[in-house]
Amino acid sequence: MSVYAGLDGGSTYLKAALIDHTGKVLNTGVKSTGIDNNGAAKVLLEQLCREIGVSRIDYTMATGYSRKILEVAEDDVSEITAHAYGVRITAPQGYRPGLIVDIGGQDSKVIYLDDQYRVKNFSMNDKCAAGTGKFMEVIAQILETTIDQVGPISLESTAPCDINSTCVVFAQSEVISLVARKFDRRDILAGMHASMARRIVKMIRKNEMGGDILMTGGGAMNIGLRRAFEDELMRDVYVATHPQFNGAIGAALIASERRN
Amino acid sequence: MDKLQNEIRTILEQVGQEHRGFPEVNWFLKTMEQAFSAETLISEKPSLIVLGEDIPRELALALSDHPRFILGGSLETTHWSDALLPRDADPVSRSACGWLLNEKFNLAENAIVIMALSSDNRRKLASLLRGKGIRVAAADMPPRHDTSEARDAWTAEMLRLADAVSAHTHIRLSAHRLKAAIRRREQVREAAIDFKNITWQATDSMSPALRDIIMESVWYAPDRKEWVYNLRNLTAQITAWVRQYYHQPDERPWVLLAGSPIVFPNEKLPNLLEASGLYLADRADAIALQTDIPCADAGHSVQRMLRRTADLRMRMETSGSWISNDGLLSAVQNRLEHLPVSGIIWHVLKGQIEYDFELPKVEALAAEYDVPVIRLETDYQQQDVEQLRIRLEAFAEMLRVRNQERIRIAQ
Amino acid sequence: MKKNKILIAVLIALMLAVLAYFAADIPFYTYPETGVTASLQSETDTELTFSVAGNAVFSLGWFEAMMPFTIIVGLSLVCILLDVLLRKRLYRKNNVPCARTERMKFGRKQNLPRFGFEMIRWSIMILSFVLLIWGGKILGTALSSLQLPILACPYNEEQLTGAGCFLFSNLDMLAESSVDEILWFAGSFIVCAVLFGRLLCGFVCPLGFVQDVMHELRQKLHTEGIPLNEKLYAGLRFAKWIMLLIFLGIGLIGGSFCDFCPAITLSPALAGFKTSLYFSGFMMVVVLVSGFFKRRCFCNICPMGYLLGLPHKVSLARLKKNAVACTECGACYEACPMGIKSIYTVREGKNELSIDVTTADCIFCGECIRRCPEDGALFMTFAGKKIYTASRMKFMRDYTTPRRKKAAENE
Amino acid sequence: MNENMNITPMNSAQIRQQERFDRKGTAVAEKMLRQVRELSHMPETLEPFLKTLESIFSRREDALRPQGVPTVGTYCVMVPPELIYAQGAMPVKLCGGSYTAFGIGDDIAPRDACPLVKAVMGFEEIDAMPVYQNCSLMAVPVTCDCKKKLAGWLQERRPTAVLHVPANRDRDEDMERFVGELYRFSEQLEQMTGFSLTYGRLADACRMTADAQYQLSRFIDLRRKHSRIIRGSFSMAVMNALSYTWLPDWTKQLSDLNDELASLAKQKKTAAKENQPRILLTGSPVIFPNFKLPLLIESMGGLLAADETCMGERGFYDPPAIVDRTVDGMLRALSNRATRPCTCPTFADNLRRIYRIRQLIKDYRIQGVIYHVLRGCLVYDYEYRQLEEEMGKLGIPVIRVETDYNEEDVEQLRIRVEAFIELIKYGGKQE
Repeated sequence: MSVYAGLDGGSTYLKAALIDHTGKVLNTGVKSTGIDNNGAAKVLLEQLCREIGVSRIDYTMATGYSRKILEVAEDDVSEITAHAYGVRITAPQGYRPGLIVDIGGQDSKVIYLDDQYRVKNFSMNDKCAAGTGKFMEVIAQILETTIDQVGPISLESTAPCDINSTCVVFAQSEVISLVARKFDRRDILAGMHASMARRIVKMIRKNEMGGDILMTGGGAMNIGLRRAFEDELMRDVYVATHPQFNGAIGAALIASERRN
Repeated sequence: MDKLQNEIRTILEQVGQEHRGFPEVNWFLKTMEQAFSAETLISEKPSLIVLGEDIPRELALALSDHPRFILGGSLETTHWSDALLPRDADPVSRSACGWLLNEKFNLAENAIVIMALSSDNRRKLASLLRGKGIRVAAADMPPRHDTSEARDAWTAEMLRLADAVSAHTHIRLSAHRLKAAIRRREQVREAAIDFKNITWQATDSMSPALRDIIMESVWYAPDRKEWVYNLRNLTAQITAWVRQYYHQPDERPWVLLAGSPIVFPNEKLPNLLEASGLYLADRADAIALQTDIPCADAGHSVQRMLRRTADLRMRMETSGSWISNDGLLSAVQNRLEHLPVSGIIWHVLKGQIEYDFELPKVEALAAEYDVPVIRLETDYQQQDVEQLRIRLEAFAEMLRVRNQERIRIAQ
Repeated sequence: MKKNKILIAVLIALMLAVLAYFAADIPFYTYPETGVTASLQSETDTELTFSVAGNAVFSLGWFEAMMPFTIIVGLSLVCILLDVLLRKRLYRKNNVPCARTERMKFGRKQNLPRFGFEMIRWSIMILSFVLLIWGGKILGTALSSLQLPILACPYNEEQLTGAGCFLFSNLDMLAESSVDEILWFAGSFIVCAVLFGRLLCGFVCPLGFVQDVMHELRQKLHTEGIPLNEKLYAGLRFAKWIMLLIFLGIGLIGGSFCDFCPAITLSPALAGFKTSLYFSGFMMVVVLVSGFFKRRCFCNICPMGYLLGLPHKVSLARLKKNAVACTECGACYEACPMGIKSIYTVREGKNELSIDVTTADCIFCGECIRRCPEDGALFMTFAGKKIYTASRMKFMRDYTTPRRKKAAENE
Repeated sequence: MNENMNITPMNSAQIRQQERFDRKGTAVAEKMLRQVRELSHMPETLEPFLKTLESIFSRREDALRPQGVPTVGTYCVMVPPELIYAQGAMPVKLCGGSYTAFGIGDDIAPRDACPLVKAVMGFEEIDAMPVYQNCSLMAVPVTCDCKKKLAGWLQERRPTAVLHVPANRDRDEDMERFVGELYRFSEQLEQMTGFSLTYGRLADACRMTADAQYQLSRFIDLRRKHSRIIRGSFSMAVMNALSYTWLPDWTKQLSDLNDELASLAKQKKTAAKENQPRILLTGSPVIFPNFKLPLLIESMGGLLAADETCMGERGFYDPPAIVDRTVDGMLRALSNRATRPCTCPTFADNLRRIYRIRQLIKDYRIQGVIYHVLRGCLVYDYEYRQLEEEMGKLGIPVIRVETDYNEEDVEQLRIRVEAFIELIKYGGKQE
């Protein structure tokens, strides 16, 4: 059995995935990115191999912000391509390829796929971090909760607030002023999700959208955001099986193709 | 001053290497270096400064033998004007303001500055410069380009500029001078078109960034005649080189860089394109497309020649100053039809909102040709290089896959 | 371009000079030399004749004397009519949209004139018109050695005062006059000019009055005038210099300005003096027609007015402006019959709140103040006293519907 | 979610937008009106103006006017209402101030476009405002980059008249060029209404606006003489109502208001206390329902004594000085009024704005200037520095407030405005 590795060097975390030649995901792991990206990558890969008892990796592919400096990897590929590949493995049953919405730590991307999972086009958010995972994290902090709890809490809301600021810093103060005005935490969170979803939906050009929508990235694990997204689009939104690792899995898949 | 010199030298050195040893290239690099060298900037006291590309070059050349063109573009000069301009002012205006108002050199000491009031930034810049004691003559740019009234108005405004400049320099705008300037620009245009064609034939002869710098050097060349002569030589050299050697087919996807103008020395985007493995086939922006705009036929009266110039320019002009920027759209369409362009990069300089408004139209046009468009918003700062790089690399990958797919289908 | 302009200007000047010189050979309407024929001054070498029959107003003789003036008025009306018709035709050719001129419906209420500067000015003008023409008949010619510096024709022997224009245009004659006469002339001229300056043009001059009447006539008919702008005034200024040259110089080379002067057609005829008219008849037609289409057109080229304006720096009447209150709306400039642009562009002066904007051209007609919508932005002083100040409420009342006026004044 | 699956995304988005607008657009307008009404010392005769705003924004009715009169949407102060009234139509100022419309326009317009243009595009996009939808013609003077592109955008959807506003005005030709624009505009109006431009009609229309301006002059005069007679927010409401009111009605309403104010002045009643700092608001327009800033100033203890914004007094302040009583002369006067005294920063040289503000400071005894910059409104931002310098010379404090139609930065603004008012009250020099 040959093992292929994909490394996704994101802004906040380094993600890695191991797959075999059939495309089965063997193991995944995450490690926070320190200063030494390279060292972290090496440690992480070794740890993953150890966990499933694999001795060697046939080919390693890197993607993400720090892909150029990951010396462990033989080659690198951009996240867009990696995500498009990753979906082949992580997409749930019944997903017709159309659109991937990736909500990462510092950026969010929208990738249009044709029916062969090839990239038709893509768009990314502007420089600022509104509509990204970071945004969510900041708000969660203000509301004294954690990022995993944000989703479930928001679902309890009955009358979501309006949050409009497009910028993290402004949104932060907006949320603070909402808190000061004694708004319910649940409503604020629901409002935040709606605002994020709006922001991302703006990036989607609906006429280019063929099949279904798949969410990947850390943001996909947030059920509240997903609901808001569905609300905004009036469509069902699928979530990838390993949303966080989609890029890494994609990279690994490319690695296996490269090898063959 | 040192920083500015560094900025320019770095670009020239970096880009200057990217060719296959054509000796003629050095002349152009030297011209550029000369135009921006510390000595020139400090000692040169031009009598006419032309701000921006909206004023027809033939008019400027007819009004003065050695006009100085300021197109903006340098990062360092934008810093110099920070205290004068609001936060959201666009980098081109910032830079232009920096060129004219700083403590290091005073280009405008003896000069009259002419400019077209083609955008909000330009309008307010004109009044700002006047407030600082610089002589400014500004032409009002009509927002429509398709009515004869607008063309009459633009002709009248050009005459107004001519009057203002004549009063300052005591050089009268005669039909004779204008005719000579028109003829010279026509030569420049022909040489430039030939040169561009040959670089398309041999994409590996030199980097697109270098090609565009060579083309841009015409703004700064002290003598256009010499420029034409040298460019013809260079074209001949490349032609000979093309015949002599075997060329591997270039696999790089061709892209079109359109939207806000790229101005020397801000070669951030062309360099990034190069690094991401894309071939910058052509630039479709207000400065690069000057070569597309034909010159008026030499007529007998100044009035008539200017009217004709207004006619031609307003049909083709590509600055964002019109209500609808048809000129730019048709230029893009022209490139899509005649060049194997597989992607369009829509460049929006922060603050040049007019190009942002045009994006949907360009997207619609590109969709007809099944060419993807990516919008890049940036300024002259270097901070966002990494973000841009990610986008461009992904774009390049996508184009490559698409091209392969196309070839596969074709087979 | 400019060379041609100078050439044309010189040609026009020469032509006018020749015309003035031979004016006596271009008869407009001549009377047979019956009765007592007298020359005004024994030394005059030109033959100017008039019958001295001091006809009573509305007598048969008077009507006979009025004949040429009637012809002038008739000709003027024909010219005006032709002009209006032709202009519409021309406009259509140029494809410039032309608005329809329509008489106001009857019964529409007009705002009644209110007591104020405007009314005083008109009263004085009418009064002086009467006095200057029939004044001698009523009050005797005791003041006849007083030489008022206006174009009030000396051929009307029954004027209340003399007119300085004759001696000015016949400087050679002045040199030969007696010391007494010279003193009277110089004294009265200088005193009037220094104290009143062009205030006399706006308040006293009968030729000015006639032009104002023509203007009011056009206002009543709602007929379009000619657009007033810098170009027109530049042309008029040029004409003024030529007129001045002719005025001062023609006597020295042996012509007579009176054959050329339009004023001769007016007051002698109205007073009942049969005066033969030469070229001045045509001039008067021009004055009336141009005065119809452009208010006080002749005043812009009047040589006498120019001389009167020379001591404007010291004369008693002053026009002042509060630069802070001024919104630079240009209403004053639009209203000004003399095309004084500086009145609205001037912003800086010793005392911002009261900048002296009196110029050599100003005739103190007060139109600028009347049309100024800002409280106290413009005001006129006489001998240091404010006599007329701009007020917004007064301004607005000029335009509102009459019935509302009463309600408003109730408060 | 699933039952909505069969709706196509485009339609559902539109429907949702509409719903959102229905829900929120009116709510914001109502809230603003409530806040205006809650301010103390409201004159009784102000009610008709508020009613107008209520009918337009909250009940979403078309502008009230005689039967069969079409409306012309105008976008800047340069469009002369006289001309539109003369040719048998009614002008409505469509510069948008609605936050909800801004949110919708946000999706269409580029990110950095100014909120005003976004709001207009938003209104245009959804079919909910009769004032916008029923316009037979749009008149867009090109005053800034955003308006320029907006003109192009509108042109593709509606009959639009584009007016070229000259950026220079040092020569007479510049002003005369605008006369040509007005003639062309008048032709378009004629095609629409069938009424040609004649002297009688134009003179009537001029008289009609002169009546209104006469009342406005009275109003201004009253405010100048008794600087605490009425709150600035009310005055803003009066001027905003003008945008949607048939002019003679507005004249009548304002006349009533003036009468009430005059009698109040006689009784020496005031709307504010003696020590309330008198503040001038200038910069980008304040358009209903975006009354955030005026309300904030007045609720924080300041007195908005005057404003220099184009939806405020300035929009209707300059009267045309008709010198030549002919059609051409009147158009010239209108063009002259639209270009020369205009303090819009679209003109390259605009020193007169500073003079104007200085005059206002003198007239109303202003103690502080608040400079309102709508995010993305570059031209006003450019002029701030010069104004700051000039005000520094006069010793008048200035504060620059950058905001958009978003309600949620109220708290931040509140801190700034409050501090500014306190600065004048306690720190600044007392009169």
